Amino acid sequence: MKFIQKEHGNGGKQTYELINGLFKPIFGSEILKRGDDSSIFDLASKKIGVTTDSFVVKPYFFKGGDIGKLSVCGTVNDLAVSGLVPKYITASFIIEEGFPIEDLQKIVRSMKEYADIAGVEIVAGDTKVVEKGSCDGIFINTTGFGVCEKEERLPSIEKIKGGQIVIVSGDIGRHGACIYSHSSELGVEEKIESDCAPLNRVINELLKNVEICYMKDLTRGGLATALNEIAQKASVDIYIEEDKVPVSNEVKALCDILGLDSYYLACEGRFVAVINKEDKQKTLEILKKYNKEACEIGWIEDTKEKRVYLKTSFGGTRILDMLYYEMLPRIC
Amino acid sequence: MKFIQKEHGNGGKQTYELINGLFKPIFGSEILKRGDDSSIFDLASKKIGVTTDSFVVKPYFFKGGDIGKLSVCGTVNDLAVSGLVPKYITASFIIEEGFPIEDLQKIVRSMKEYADIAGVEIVAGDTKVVEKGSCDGIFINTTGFGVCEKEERLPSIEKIKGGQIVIVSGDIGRHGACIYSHSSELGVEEKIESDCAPLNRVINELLKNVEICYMKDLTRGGLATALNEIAQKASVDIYIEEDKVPVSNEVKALCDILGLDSYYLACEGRFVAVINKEDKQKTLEILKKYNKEACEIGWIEDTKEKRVYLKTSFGGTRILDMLYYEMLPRIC
Amino acid sequence: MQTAELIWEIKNNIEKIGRSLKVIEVCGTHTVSIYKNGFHTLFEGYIDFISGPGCPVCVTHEGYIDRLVELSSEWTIYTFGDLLKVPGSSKSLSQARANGGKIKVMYSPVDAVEHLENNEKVIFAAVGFETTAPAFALSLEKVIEKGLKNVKFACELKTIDEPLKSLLQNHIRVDGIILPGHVATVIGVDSFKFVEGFKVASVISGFEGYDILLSLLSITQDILNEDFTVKNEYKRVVKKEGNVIAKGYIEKYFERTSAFFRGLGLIPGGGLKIKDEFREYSIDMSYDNTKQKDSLCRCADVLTGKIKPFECPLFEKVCTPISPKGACMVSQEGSCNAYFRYGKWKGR
Amino acid sequence: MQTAELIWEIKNNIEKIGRSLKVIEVCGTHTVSIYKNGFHTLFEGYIDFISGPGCPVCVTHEGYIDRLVELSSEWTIYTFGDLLKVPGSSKSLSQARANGGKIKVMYSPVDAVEHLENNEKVIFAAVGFETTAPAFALSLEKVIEKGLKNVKFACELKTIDEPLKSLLQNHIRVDGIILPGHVATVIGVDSFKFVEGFKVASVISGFEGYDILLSLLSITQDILNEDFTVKNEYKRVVKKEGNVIAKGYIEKYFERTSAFFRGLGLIPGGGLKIKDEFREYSIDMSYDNTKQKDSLCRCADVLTGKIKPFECPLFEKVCTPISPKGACMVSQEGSCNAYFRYGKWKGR
Amino acid sequence: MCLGYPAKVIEIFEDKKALVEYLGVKKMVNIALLKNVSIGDYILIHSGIAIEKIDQKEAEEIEKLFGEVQDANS
Amino acid sequence: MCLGYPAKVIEIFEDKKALVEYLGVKKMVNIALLKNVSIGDYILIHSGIAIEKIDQKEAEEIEKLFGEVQDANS
Ligand code: SF4
Ligand code: SF4
Ligand SMILES: [Mg+2]
Ligand SMILES: [Mg+2]
Ligand SMILES: [Mg+2]
Ligand SMILES: [Mg+2]
Ligand SMILES: [Mg+2]
Ligand SMILES: [Mg+2]
Ligand SMILES: [Mg+2]
Ligand SMILES: [Mg+2]
Ligand SMILES: [Mg+2]
Ligand SMILES: [Mg+2]
Repeated sequence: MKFIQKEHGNGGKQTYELINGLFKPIFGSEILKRGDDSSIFDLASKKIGVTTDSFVVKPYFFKGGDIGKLSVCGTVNDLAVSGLVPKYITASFIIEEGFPIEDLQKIVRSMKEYADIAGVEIVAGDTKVVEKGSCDGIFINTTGFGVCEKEERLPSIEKIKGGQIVIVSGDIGRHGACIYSHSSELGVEEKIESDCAPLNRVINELLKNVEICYMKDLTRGGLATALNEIAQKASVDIYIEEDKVPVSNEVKALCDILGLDSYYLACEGRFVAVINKEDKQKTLEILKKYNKEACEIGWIEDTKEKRVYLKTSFGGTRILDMLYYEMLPRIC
Repeated sequence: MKFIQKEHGNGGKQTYELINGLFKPIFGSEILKRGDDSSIFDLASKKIGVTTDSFVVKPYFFKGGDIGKLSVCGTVNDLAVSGLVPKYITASFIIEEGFPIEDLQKIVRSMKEYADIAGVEIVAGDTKVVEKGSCDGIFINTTGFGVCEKEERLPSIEKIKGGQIVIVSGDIGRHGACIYSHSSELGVEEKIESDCAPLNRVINELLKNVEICYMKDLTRGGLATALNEIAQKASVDIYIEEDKVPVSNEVKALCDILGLDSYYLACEGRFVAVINKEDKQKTLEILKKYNKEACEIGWIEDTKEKRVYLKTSFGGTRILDMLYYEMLPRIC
Repeated sequence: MQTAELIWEIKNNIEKIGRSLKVIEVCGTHTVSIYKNGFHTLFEGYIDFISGPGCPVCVTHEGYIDRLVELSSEWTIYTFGDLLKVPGSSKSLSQARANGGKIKVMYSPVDAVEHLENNEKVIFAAVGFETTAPAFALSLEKVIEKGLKNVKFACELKTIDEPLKSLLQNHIRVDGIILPGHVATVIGVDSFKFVEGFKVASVISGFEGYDILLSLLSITQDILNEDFTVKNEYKRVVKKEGNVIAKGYIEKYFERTSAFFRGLGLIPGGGLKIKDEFREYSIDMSYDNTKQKDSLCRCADVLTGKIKPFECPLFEKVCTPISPKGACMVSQEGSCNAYFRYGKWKGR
Repeated sequence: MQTAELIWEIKNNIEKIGRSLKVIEVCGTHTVSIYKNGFHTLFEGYIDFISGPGCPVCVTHEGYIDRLVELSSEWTIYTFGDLLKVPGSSKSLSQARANGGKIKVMYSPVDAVEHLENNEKVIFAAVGFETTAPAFALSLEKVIEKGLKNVKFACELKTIDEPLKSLLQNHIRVDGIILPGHVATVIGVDSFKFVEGFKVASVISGFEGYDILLSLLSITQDILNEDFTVKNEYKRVVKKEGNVIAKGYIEKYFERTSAFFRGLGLIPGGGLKIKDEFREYSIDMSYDNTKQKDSLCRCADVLTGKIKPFECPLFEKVCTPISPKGACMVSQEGSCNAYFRYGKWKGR
Repeated sequence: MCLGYPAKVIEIFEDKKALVEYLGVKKMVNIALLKNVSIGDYILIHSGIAIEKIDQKEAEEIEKLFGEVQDANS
Repeated sequence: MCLGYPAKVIEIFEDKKALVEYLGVKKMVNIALLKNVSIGDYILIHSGIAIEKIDQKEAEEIEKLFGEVQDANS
């Protein structure tokens, strides 16, 4: 078995060999292959969107994906929920010496696979190697660019107002639960499958058919945190009905076992959308083609407390706040 | 003293507070402040260039800069040597829990300072916190976008041919030597100052006044590695005259003490340019306004061995190859 | 029966009683269940919920944390996640870890022992009530079996009866008590008989929403009937005599000691310590439990039902889950914390 | 004097001698100086440079590396950077570190001791010739003074005289020898008197380009004059008797032993070992030095001047600094490595 | 702190361990505090340790009342 | 391996240490192997340890010959 060594990151001969022998053949982008200090290309429009994320998930292979797939989906999804068509991605690696090259290959292939599925091209990259103990296996940064096809279609926080409804694109908490289920000390037999997936297709179909007032992908902090961010930015209140929020049995089980709350568990292939009431049927029709669990979960009120409230199964109402606590394992 | 804790990276309330309380006020970008999943803006041209780099330098404060300044300059320089005008930058942080918030503030301020100097706006960001021992203090990824002002001015590897001359923009090896000088076991009293600096101004002035056939900034792997990459890609040979290569006494001293070779030491504010003979005077005139050590160091030959040769002080000729060895401390 | 009917019946009973009721629970898991299910809003005007000193994290003295922080530079501290955020006089365990202290979060003290290596220097932060005590007893047994010489227990286990007596005797007047179902699982219904002497409606309860509702129904009926015998709503799990094996484990390894409870002070017989014959597995945790940081925190009043969290002047303004000024805000099961996070419907 | 004149004079002398000369150096720092300055191209057709077994890394047996790799799971190995890349039979120290072995690069074995803590388990990989031996002697002295009980030395120090004798007696016929200036600084000019018996022009040389040129001039003049006394070009540093204090340190802590040299085999008196009275500071490094990996590597022939690196069939094709097949390619001071990196002018 | 969940015993192992299932999630737990545990029993787990068997008759009564289930897979 | 560099003694400390300067870079070295070291002396350093004093008369002769300098700051 071959391992990453410090020389793979010193900028010299072995870095060159790693880039030309591993990254470029897998990524296969013509732009990337030029290997210049910057990658130059023509955009389809002058209005672009950019997003960046670093991925530090542990374990880096998990049920339903790996850090490579995650790093592509995460960035693609940030672009997609902003109403953009994801086009280009950069990939920057920080690797611990001793990392198995075979694993790196798997991760890089997985990035390529999901880049293809999402229709994005990997156009620039970087690799740093740090000594043993200076990072935890592998960290990946991806930065993505999307173009705006129709400006008036762009979701925007200003479009949110009272009376609109809140939709979730599928059952929540799978990715977070997946990562917990991998914790060896916990000893869960069959791991829970992550929901990690690119969302650009379903979103693209939505954008073409209904007016999406606002969207947000559910990542760290889960549904509760995403909704709170929306309430804050839009200066509205959001009401969620506990009974309507789709949560799988497995995720529920893990929450009970660990004393966690599924509203705060990360997803990596789910989003919430705020839409006008009249678009509900059409929206759900489209969403359900991709995920049967998609459903309406609540509504917007103009009361401007900037709070999220949860209507409980028993008819009570309580605050659903942002995440305050450490969710222990690393999830993205 | 306050420290980064895991909650600063969980996507919840404290992440939100860190972003809104520390990053956004310092970076001050209107685009960034919107805090959407993607940052959307209008570009000046449809031809753009992109580059990405992760920075893992240790120590993260060094004489002449810090990891923040470095992360901005490194990306600005990659854009600049490609002939682009740097416009936007994304910043993604991986921080070890326990990292002093005061240090983070200094680093972020330094990013802002050099972003302003280079005229770039920080438009998107991300923060991950990993547990103690899972990364070494702080890693920063920056991804930069530049626009192309005049396409015919873009330097390109295809423009390189025999008879052209090679120019270096200043004395070499300062950044690498600086990082070595910080090694506590080595016990060097006064640290060597890094050459870390944004190069976009000098390059912009050059591009407007002379034809730059090709440029490359000198980073990891130093002058030797950059020249070898050029020789490889352009299928030419490059001849360098040892006596002409500017190296400061301090850098020479450190090389002698540690048995290193200054040709392989990293720079973070130097570049090589390939120009036509007739542009030499004008080029050096401009370069010397920014750095008196700028000078001609060699020439291109069409012999197509793809090698770099060094004419030694004693009249011998030898190969100047890429870096094969580990340069121990982390430098970028 | 529908839950709606059940709620109607409880409210109806309270209307018959003719005044709003004060109901206390002494288990953090009950606190969370009540707030998460929104019962605090559902029974507004009918029931005033008080969270007593039943969260082991909330009642822990900061001296215990300080000592663990100190030890964490040399020993690896195994702790439940609950304890991570509790501030000591200078640092929490979480902050100690951020500064290089060796802290590990465990899910189970028994599983944790199985993964230990021979020479590891480990301290188990043993906190909890009788529900958790058998787990640490089993853990200690395994340590002895494996012959691990460098594993110690920082024992701060608590008992439920003595603090509850002290609470009812000296601090509080309530109409009903929701008794801790999982403590009762171990110690049995009979161990709560002493509550009857206080002439208060009491019921051992499970933790699901319907468990709480059934318990509230039982309390209201008992008040109407002036029936002060201890009821057991959690019959599917809790037995008259409890879990005899589990109790045996506790008796084998632990003995009663006096223990500090935030809000109640030092309570004789309120804690468990490792028996002398096993003292080589116990680490000295002695701290001065008479000294406490001066603070405007009114935790003690909250824990004894004298004020509601929002009546504390620090609540929400300077005291939040991120910078808690008192133990009731630290623990996710603390009453100030639950009140802060799950809050009241429309404003507070 | 201009260097150009000097070069002209050397070439002129060689023309007078009437044939090209074979000149050997036995110090890796000389090897690098010759190639870096391009003297191999400058004197092409005049001087054939041979790099003898004077790089301590090149001559080290893979068994020594294997043993260090093995030890690195429990001990922290302090090593000069030079040794990191040398392949053992399965791993180099660098690979061991990548897989979790505790390896630390040091600049100075004396400074390193000053930073050690009381209970650290450290092994110093003591390699080098007499130049470096006093540094390890000082280091050992400090370890004893500080009372560090967990610090050991893996002593593989070498001497220069015995291998040089063996080389001249059994392996090689050369016209001139550039003698190692820094070894001579410690052991003195007189220690090289034995070379005179081999009737070969010899000169103790410094390491700057002009030092090498002056030494080559001395060699060519001596050949012309048939003068085989040892010359000292490095007078500004090297004394007749060497550094008496440094020699004293070597004698105090080390004694001669037989040692393995790649290319020369086992040489009686070719190494230094820690004296018995200090054996508690020595770690057992015994390995089978009769066994060596089967390999097409012709290092031994290169080190003894029988072939040039490019005459080895593996050179540049399968053997490169990144995947070295022999010790001469591993070390930055090895002759195959120098030839690979600094090469010949226009093709090889 | 006193969190618990009910789970069904799937398999019993040596050393007082059992594999249990709860809402489709399977996990090893310690059963040293219980006697006569059989496959199919429901047990209550706290911090990885079974602290009591669950009386199925009682549980079913609750189930009848609220239509709630102890275990979605039963 | 046998790398060395010449440096000028700037300051002498207890415990056989000296601060030296070489081409503007200052560094502490060990001088336990030398006797009678004075400020202003030039010494040869190998792996952090001074292994010999440098004879300035000889060094200057070389300097005269090649115009090279031992220390740019001298
Ligand atoms: S709100 Fe904070 S300060 Fe006030 S009683 Fe609760 S914990 Fe103490
Ligand atoms: S080129 Fe490689 S294989 Fe050939 S002699 Fe040199 S080190 Fe050995
Ligand atoms: Mg570059
Ligand atoms: Mg993003
Ligand atoms: Mg994201
Ligand atoms: Mg790069
Ligand atoms: Mg997002
Ligand atoms: Mg780049
Ligand atoms: Mg770069
Ligand atoms: Mg992000
Ligand atoms: Mg439950
Ligand atoms: Mg020198």
